[in-house]
Amino acid sequence: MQDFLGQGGFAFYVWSAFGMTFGLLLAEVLVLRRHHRTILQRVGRLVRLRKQNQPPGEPK
Amino acid sequence: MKINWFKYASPASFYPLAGQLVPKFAAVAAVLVLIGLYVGFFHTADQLGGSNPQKEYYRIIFVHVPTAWMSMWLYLVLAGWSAIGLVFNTRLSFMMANAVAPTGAIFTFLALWTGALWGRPSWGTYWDWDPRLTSELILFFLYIGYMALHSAIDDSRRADRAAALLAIVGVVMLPIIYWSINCPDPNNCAALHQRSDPGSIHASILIPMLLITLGFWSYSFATAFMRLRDIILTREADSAWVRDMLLEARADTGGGSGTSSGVPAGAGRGAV
Amino acid sequence: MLEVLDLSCRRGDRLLFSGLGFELPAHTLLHVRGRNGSGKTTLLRALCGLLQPDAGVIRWRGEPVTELGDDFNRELLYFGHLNGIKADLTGLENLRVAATLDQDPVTDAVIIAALAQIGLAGFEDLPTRMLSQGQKKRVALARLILSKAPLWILDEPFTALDTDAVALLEALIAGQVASGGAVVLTTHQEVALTQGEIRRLDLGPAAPQ
Amino acid sequence: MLKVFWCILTRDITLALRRRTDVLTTLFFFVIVVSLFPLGVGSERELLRLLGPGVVWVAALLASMLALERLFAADYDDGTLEQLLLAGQPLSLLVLAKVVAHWLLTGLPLVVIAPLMAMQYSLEPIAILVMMAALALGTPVLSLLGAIGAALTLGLRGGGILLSLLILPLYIPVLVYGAGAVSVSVVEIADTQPYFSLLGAFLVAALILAPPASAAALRISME
Repeated sequence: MQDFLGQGGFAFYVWSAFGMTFGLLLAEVLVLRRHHRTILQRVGRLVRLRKQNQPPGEPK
Repeated sequence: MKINWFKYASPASFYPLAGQLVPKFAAVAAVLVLIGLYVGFFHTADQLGGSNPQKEYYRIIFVHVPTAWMSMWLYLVLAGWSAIGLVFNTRLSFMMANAVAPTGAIFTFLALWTGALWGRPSWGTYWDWDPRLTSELILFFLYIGYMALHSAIDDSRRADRAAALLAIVGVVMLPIIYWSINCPDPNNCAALHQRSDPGSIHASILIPMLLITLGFWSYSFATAFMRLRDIILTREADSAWVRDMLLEARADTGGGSGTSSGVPAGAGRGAV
Repeated sequence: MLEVLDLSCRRGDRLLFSGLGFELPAHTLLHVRGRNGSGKTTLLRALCGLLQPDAGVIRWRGEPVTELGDDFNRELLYFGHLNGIKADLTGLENLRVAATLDQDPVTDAVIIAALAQIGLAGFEDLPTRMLSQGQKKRVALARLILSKAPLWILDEPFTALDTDAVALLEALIAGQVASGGAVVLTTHQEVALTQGEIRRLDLGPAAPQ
Repeated sequence: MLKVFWCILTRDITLALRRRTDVLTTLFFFVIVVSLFPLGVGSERELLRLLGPGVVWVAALLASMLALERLFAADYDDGTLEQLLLAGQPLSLLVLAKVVAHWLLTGLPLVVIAPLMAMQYSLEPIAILVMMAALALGTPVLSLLGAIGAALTLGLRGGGILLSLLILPLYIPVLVYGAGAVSVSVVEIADTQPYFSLLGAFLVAALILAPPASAAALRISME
């Protein structure tokens, strides 16, 4: 285990390369998920506002 | 077949389809990358090469090469969708190009980052004006330019088309730029070039590299579709199908006007 | 001459109008009306080909303008919100450039006569930046006198003009219609047209924002 | 056709000559940037001779960039650009006329003044000649490529900064071979020939491809 983490003395280079890569990719996914949620909320609010201003049944 | 294509070329029908595909691509990406990493770390030698051995740091190429490949492929994808959009005037193609760009920029940044970390132990410096790293840097500028131009224009139609044109100009210029960096002295071209011939790479190195590349492809599909859904949603906020979908989703979860979250849990996520 | 089928235009993500259709034969003036933001300028720019419509076809003499390209532009005179006049060039130079671009070279004497007709005799050698707003507009309107284009598309040509100039412009428009041309016009005032036919097109409401 | 080209060319030159400051600003920008460098890196003659070609070229790139922002902007503001689009003439021809005028007003002065700048870097006479020739071939390419960016960023807030972000990466090939020709001429003058062939090829390609691309960009930006 120690050997694996040490990577023959190149731990800094190896793990910061892999760490940055997968950290950034994971961060992108998380940011996108949060972004999607905010957009849904915002658009949803917009839609509901429009609906309130519009009597039901009338075409848009 | 033709009808099918046109059906999915409309944002309204692509939105739910993309929603179903995202988790699948994400899962495939995770599996492929994990297998690739496992093979790369536990089934490879600790040193590479004979006379001038590369020690454990060579493992950085398991992410460096795939990220560099992805950065170039995704720029081609970006330019391809841009061209399709300009020729056929389809809004979804522009949205697709737009959704790919940030992922491509991230891969380009990662290729630079991992390249620098590989360069330090092997060349003794984080940054050398190595042709391939330099090209990667230029590619990064091109991605940034595309995104900056797109976000600087308020009118979404103009933004789409202007950025698309820029992407195409970029893809035409890229080989010339790459070549001029590779061969700054036309009298003597071969000197700087580091040839890498796929046949000379040992299978134990190639397999994890390819696995991770495929995983990154799958990942790119997943993030591009996620971003695409957001773009579609903001741009089509006025349209009837978005309204119906959101109101329906709301009715399903039974949410009253009091809850702040508009996201239905669990099963509904595929559609919304 | 001009035929519009099922035209729809959007600005950004907002749909301005859709399913718009009309026909504009020779000897006709089309008066486009509508509130601010209803898409008048957008419609006019779409007719010129400056703006690609979202859907629909515009035909000129039976052929789609997208196929005619430059040939259509040569038959068209567009007068927009901006005068299209270079402030550092004189009236004469401005009109000379405009005439060359229309591939309709005219002698300086003709241009000077046109400028005189529009009430700018003696101003032809002054850079237009030294002229007043209304006078600049008059220089731009002198293009109408020189133009032989059968289709005029005029976006608010009457603004910033005094009564004399308004009367002159009305006469010019009437002349164009009488000579077998067609005119598309937006304006907030009633046009007194002596000959030919006036059609009206009302664009849908734009909510006051 | 030729008449229209000539008409736009003379119009733009007349306009620029009536507002001379714009032309002079570009020129002095170039002079100042080149003159500032020795103050920053030190005035050791050998070092300057080494840096000279690159510095002059980078300054030329920046100066051409600075001037490009105005290529279409004035016409856009007063509505003449609209009229050009509707002129019933091939738009790429009109764009080419504008770019040629622009180069005559901003690129050519750089070529003419380059020897003075090169002397500051104690370049040899032969290298100075090569530099002028390389600039004469390379700066038109910069104007042609830059026109695409200028058309794309037309009327945008912060258009100038954005323009440099979009276009400077595309200038790299010209920079590499333009500066390379000067450096190599110090060693062996016969070796400069392939550099000039490449710069010439870039110029021909840019003359053919850039005007239609700028025309398309203008149509997109004018919508």
